[in-house]
Amino acid sequence: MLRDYLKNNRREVLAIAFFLLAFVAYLSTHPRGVSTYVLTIWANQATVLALVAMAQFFAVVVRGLDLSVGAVMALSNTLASHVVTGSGGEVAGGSILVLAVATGCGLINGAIIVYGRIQPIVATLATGSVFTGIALLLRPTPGGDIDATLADAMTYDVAGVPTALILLGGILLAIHIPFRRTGLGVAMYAIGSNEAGAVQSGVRVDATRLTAYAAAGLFAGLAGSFVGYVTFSGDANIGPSYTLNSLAAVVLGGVLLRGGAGTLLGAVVGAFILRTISALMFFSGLPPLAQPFFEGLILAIAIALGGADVFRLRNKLEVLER
Amino acid sequence: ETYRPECFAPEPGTSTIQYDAKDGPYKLAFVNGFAGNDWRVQAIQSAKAWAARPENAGKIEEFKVVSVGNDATAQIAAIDNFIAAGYDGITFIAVNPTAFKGVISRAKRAGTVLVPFDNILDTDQVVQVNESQFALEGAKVDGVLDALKAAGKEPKKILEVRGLPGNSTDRDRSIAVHNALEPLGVEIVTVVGNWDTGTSQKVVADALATHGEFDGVISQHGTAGTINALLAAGHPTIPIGGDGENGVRLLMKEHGIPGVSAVYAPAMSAVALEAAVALLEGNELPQSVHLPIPTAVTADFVDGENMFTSLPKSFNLGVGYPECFEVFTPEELMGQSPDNQ
Amino acid sequence: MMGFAKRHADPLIPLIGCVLLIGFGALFFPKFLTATYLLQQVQIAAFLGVIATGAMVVILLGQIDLSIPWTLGGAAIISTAMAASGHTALEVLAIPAGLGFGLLVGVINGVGVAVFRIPAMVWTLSVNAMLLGLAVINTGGFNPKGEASGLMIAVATKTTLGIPNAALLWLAYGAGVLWLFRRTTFGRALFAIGNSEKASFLSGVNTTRVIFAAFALAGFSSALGGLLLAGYANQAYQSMGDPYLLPAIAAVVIGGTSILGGRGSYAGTVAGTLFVTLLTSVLSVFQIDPAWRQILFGAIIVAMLLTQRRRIM
Amino acid sequence: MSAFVAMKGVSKLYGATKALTGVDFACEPGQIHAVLGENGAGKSTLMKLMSGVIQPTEGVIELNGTPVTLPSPRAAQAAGIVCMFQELSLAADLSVGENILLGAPGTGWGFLPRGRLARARKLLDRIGGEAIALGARIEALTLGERQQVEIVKALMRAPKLLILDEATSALTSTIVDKVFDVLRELKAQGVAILFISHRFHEVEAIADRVSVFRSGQHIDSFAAGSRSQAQIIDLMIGQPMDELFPPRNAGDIGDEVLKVEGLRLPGGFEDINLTARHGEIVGIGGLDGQGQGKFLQALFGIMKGVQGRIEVNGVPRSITSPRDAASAGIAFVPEDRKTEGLIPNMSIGENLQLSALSRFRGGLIGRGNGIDPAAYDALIAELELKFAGLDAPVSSLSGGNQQKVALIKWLALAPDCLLLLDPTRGIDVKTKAQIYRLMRRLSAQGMAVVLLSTDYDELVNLCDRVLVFYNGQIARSLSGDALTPEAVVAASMGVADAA
Ligand SMILES: Nc1ncnc2c1ncn2[C@@H]1O[C@H](COP(=O)(O)OP(=O)(O)OP(=O)(O)O)[C@@H](O)[C@H]1O
Ligand SMILES: Nc1ncnc2c1ncn2[C@@H]1O[C@H](COP(=O)(O)OP(=O)(O)OP(=O)(O)O)[C@@H](O)[C@H]1O
Ligand SMILES: [Mg+2]
Ligand SMILES: [Mg+2]
Repeated sequence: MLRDYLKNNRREVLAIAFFLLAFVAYLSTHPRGVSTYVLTIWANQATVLALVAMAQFFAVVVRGLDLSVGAVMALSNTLASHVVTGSGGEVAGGSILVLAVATGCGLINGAIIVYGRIQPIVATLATGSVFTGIALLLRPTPGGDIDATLADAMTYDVAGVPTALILLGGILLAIHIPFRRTGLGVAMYAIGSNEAGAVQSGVRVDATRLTAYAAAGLFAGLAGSFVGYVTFSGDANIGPSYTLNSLAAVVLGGVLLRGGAGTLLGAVVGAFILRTISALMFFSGLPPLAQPFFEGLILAIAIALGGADVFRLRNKLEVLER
Repeated sequence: ETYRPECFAPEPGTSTIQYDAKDGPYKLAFVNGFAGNDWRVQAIQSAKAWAARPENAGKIEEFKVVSVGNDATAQIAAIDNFIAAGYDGITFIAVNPTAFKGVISRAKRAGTVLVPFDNILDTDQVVQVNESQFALEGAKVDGVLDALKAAGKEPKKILEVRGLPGNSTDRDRSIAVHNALEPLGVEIVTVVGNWDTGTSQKVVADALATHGEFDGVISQHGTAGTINALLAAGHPTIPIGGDGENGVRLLMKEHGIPGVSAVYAPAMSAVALEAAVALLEGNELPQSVHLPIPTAVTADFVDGENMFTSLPKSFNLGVGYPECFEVFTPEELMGQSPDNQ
Repeated sequence: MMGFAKRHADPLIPLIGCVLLIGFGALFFPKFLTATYLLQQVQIAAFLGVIATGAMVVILLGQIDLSIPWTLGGAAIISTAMAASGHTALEVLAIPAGLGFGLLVGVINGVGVAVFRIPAMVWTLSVNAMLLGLAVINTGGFNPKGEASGLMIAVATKTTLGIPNAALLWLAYGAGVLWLFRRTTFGRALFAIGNSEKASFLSGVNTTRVIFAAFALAGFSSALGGLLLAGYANQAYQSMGDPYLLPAIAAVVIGGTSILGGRGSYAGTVAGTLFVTLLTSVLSVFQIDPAWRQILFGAIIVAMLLTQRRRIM
Repeated sequence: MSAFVAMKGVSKLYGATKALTGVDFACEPGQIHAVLGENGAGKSTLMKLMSGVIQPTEGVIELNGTPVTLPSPRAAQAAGIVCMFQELSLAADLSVGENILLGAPGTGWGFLPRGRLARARKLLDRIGGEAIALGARIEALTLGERQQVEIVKALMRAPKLLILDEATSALTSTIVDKVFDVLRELKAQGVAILFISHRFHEVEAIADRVSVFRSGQHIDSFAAGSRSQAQIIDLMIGQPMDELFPPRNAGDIGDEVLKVEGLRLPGGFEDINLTARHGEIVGIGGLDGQGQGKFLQALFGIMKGVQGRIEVNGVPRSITSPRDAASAGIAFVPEDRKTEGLIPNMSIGENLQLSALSRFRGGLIGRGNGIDPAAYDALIAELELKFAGLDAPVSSLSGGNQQKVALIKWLALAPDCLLLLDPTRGIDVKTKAQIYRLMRRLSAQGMAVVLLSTDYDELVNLCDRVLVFYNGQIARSLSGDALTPEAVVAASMGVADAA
């Protein structure tokens, strides 16, 4: 049972191990040591990236890619800074509006990819530019406000457990666990693994792919909202770094960019790894001007470790499938 | 009368801030955002140079610098981490001027002094150190207008080269230019140079090729590119209000281009630390400190003093504020190699 | 025959786009039609064109190179530093060293992709991050005075018989790449691998070496672009490469090269480069608000890709 | 009895190629209907039309007498038409169970009816797939096992019309028999079955009715057994055909070309010795996954960690990559032509040139290889390649013609030793005969030919010597009179029969 899991998810397991290693290293270098405050700090920024990584996962699993996740984040973040304020009702309505718009962006991506038959990379590169532009219209410069009650509820802790982690845990329970048991989930994996086969098997390929990109939009929207909770404001320029990091995250988490393999949990772990690597810098005692290099170096090593997996393979043809 | 007004000059109409004195030595941190450009690297160097000076070293128990990239959440996390680790003073270049409400309150609770500089916050809760973006760009405009007057010319058509879109610094500087020139009925052509020499050079070249000749140029940053474009186009020499990069002054000097080079000085990172320490020692400071803007007109450029043929063109000449402390020598800055921190 | 038709239709749509842009611009600024402006665009396009050439080679493999920005910047920093060092030996080696740096980065990219089988998109991303780190260390540590060499300046900014040298260099470089594509083992293998690495491998193609060579060529192109830009701005500075990554990729795909690899024509990339350059210029000259600039840029690219699709299907 | 699905004057054009022209065709419930024809005759096209993968250019499809359009496989399956495609429809990253449930009628986006898997298990066991775990990933299965899963997947969809397009091409005779039992059962339940195969003994064993297609046209339909094999073949190829298997070499077996000593791959195969001489065709048999495939791949430098000694023409060679193998004069025609042998969306011409790349001189920047184009033309002529033009994509060729391209691209290099993995799978008799004749000629001219096959017919009748693999080792080496179908089958089951 467990051995099967280890066998079928070795990349994911490797990622988890690497994360735990880095995380322990981080906590042990932290002068304050383990405490709710330190965990919450870490959890808040890790959650943002984890949500974007989830967004990226949905695009990748159907053998796609979404280079607009960052832009959708920016758009939903700037929109939130306008509408997620006021009375409780207004806040709730605003939050929903934000997620609806983000999902809409995902659907637009999906439509262009599915019906326009444009490669995901380029399609989302272009739509990303458009979404960023709209975000800039909403917030030419960073500003606005987010309802403090909601923001604090999201970014502090419940009984010593960071709310952010509870949120992530909830999402994983609700989606990761049942995903592989539902027609939708299996259909997404099948499309990523063998699209022609999926068609022949009677999978509604177009609808499924649209759903995947909509999900990507939705999670990017959640990420954008969460940035709002942390920063109490909207900023149109947050996109680019998150887009690229989301890719690094899913790969670190053992999700194969060729589609059809990997899990939501892996994506989250990948995001955790990335964030912990940066956090390690705080008290690493490395020379400040050398930190960016070491951050890149550790990232490269982490990625290479995942790649080193191929040296196990006896059959060079299997190697080529990576 | 606040502490050392000659250095910590108040922005007109600003309030003052004072905390209970704390015993040193202090744990200080500088949380930078993006590291990948020369200005930021120099800001880090200045901070470390300041901390290395004997008169300051004694007051400091620990000094950390981190760069977190263009991500407000990461910067907030970094600051929180230092607060959690019991640091006394934290300076930072804000990635986003409105993102730090939560941090400020947490810092208050923990008794940590925050001093934002360069990209400052839209808040009156903490002491902020900066050059006034309005004054900075205003100085450039004045320099250009003076040069035009000296040449007995009327400003009719001015080229404005803006910076990176989507942040308040770029916005404020542009507003300053328009406020100063529009009343004079000047036609302003605006291009976006992203504070980047190469980009400025391209967009200015295009502007010259399509809009024809100008009477003067105001460039936020990357002015060297702007000048290159003018020279390449064989445009008649016109006054320029440009940034404080070494290369800009070298070019203006070499080609006898009139105008002013106003420095947005990376050394303000050191002043911010100075302010943090002053506050920890219980001194009263203006909530918004406006540093004197180091400017120089072409005629006053002197090699080895405010212009260095021996240094890189991308070197920012803001090596210090004499009103605050003895300016850093380039060697002092360069001496801060990552190996001997 | 079909292949032939395709190859020659690739550049068509971007070229039509160029004509439309110039025509539109000329309505408001007659100067758009002057040789000065047009040659200037060709000169500026040359920088992007050289970089896009490298991007295309990697994209033909079905990969992508995100290390362009700091490969470009690093090469520029190295060359300008050596050119201004004052030692004749170093000055002579300035340009080769910069280009060599590009090759080296390319080979490092190749190792990750060909040996570790890491998706280029992520591996080159982390390589780029490391290069940024090195540049920061360099600027903080030694940061020698930089100066573009006379040759770099001459190639980047001067003209021959009225034609910008940069454009001539681009022409020559493109011709060389075209020869590689059409006439050499490398070229044939590149397209084959882009279509099916497995089948190519089983046909006895030395796929590893081809991938290495492709990334090396890409790194070289980025470095060459970096030297041109250093010559153009007569200096090197950090993050000078950032404005070239996405435009380079856009130029390649607008030119009809399949992002999946294995299909594309160099003529298309050239046309795509000209189009992207003109579009950027027009948006700038018309003083379009940055927000709208982003929106228009994205919308126009989608439109172009949709038309490209129609043609291919 | 009335037809379940009927086609009236159906045509399908791919640009210029007429895949099908004016076809009238019907299949009835409770009947197993074999469809025969050369490669490119249009069989798969017909099936794809019935199962909603493609739409007819002309004509109508009737379901129980009423015209229908089948926009998608999903729609066809809803109507009870289930097809087991020549190109498998399995997702390699998913488990057997997930694949079986994937997109099945009645399943939506909600939770999958895992209850059905119990029945899938039974079916798998019935067709000899006891070894296939429902939890196993497809990528871990052999081609044969995948076909078994594909069959179960089709059966699970409760078809009214079941289409098997070369569904048994990679299955060994014992398993095929088990599949046939199941088919007969379905027939008894009134299911209509369409059966495509290039193996006559299979058709004879199962078909009630036979239809013959030639170059896109429906030539004739008749009750099985009402025509002799020879007559049927004549119908298929439109002219009388000479002997399927060419006569063996008169004897002059020459000196060793390929010599393998103590080759072993941990976890793959143990201590394999093999010699292939001038003028002989060495057959390699055995059930799926007994190590024979890995062995040939190892010879071609695809496997890592191979130990042992390989000599070509007396020269010891260390072969660590296909490139080494190629320069050692070894050629390799892989099992899966679509993804390994060829590059489907590149042109025929480019595909032919592919192997030549391994011979380019001067490394990456070299140009021009030693091969003159005439070599290609000759082979194209000899194998009668059916193609529109060298610029047409290989994907536009039918299975058989694709295989010819995969052969020619290597033969043009005039290798010393030719390794073939099931080269005639899904290949019609005429093409088979051409390939057999070619192999004979080549071996007579001094090329060592090693042929891995799942079709004992060709092992017995074509090869001079057959090595049968059983769990990683050579169970028996059969030749001369000992080389009989019974012996091959017995050996491949590990049975040491008296002989
Ligand atoms: N996608 C396609 N594009 C162009 N031509 C095609 C395509 N698919 C099939 N054809 C052509 O249609 C004809 C019939 O092909 P089909 O696959 O039906 O033959 P087949 O009888 O199944 O052959 P085989 O026994 O090899 O499977 C062939 O000439 C083939 O070249
Ligand atoms: N990874 C690589 N990157 C760039 N160039 C390469 C690479 N590998 C080989 N080359 C170039 O290819 C040329 C030939 O290399 P090599 O001698 O290995 O050819 P070869 O494999 O022997 O080909 P042949 O066997 O046909 O002669 C050399 O000039 C070498 O510089
Ligand atoms: Mg067929
Ligand atoms: Mg060699």
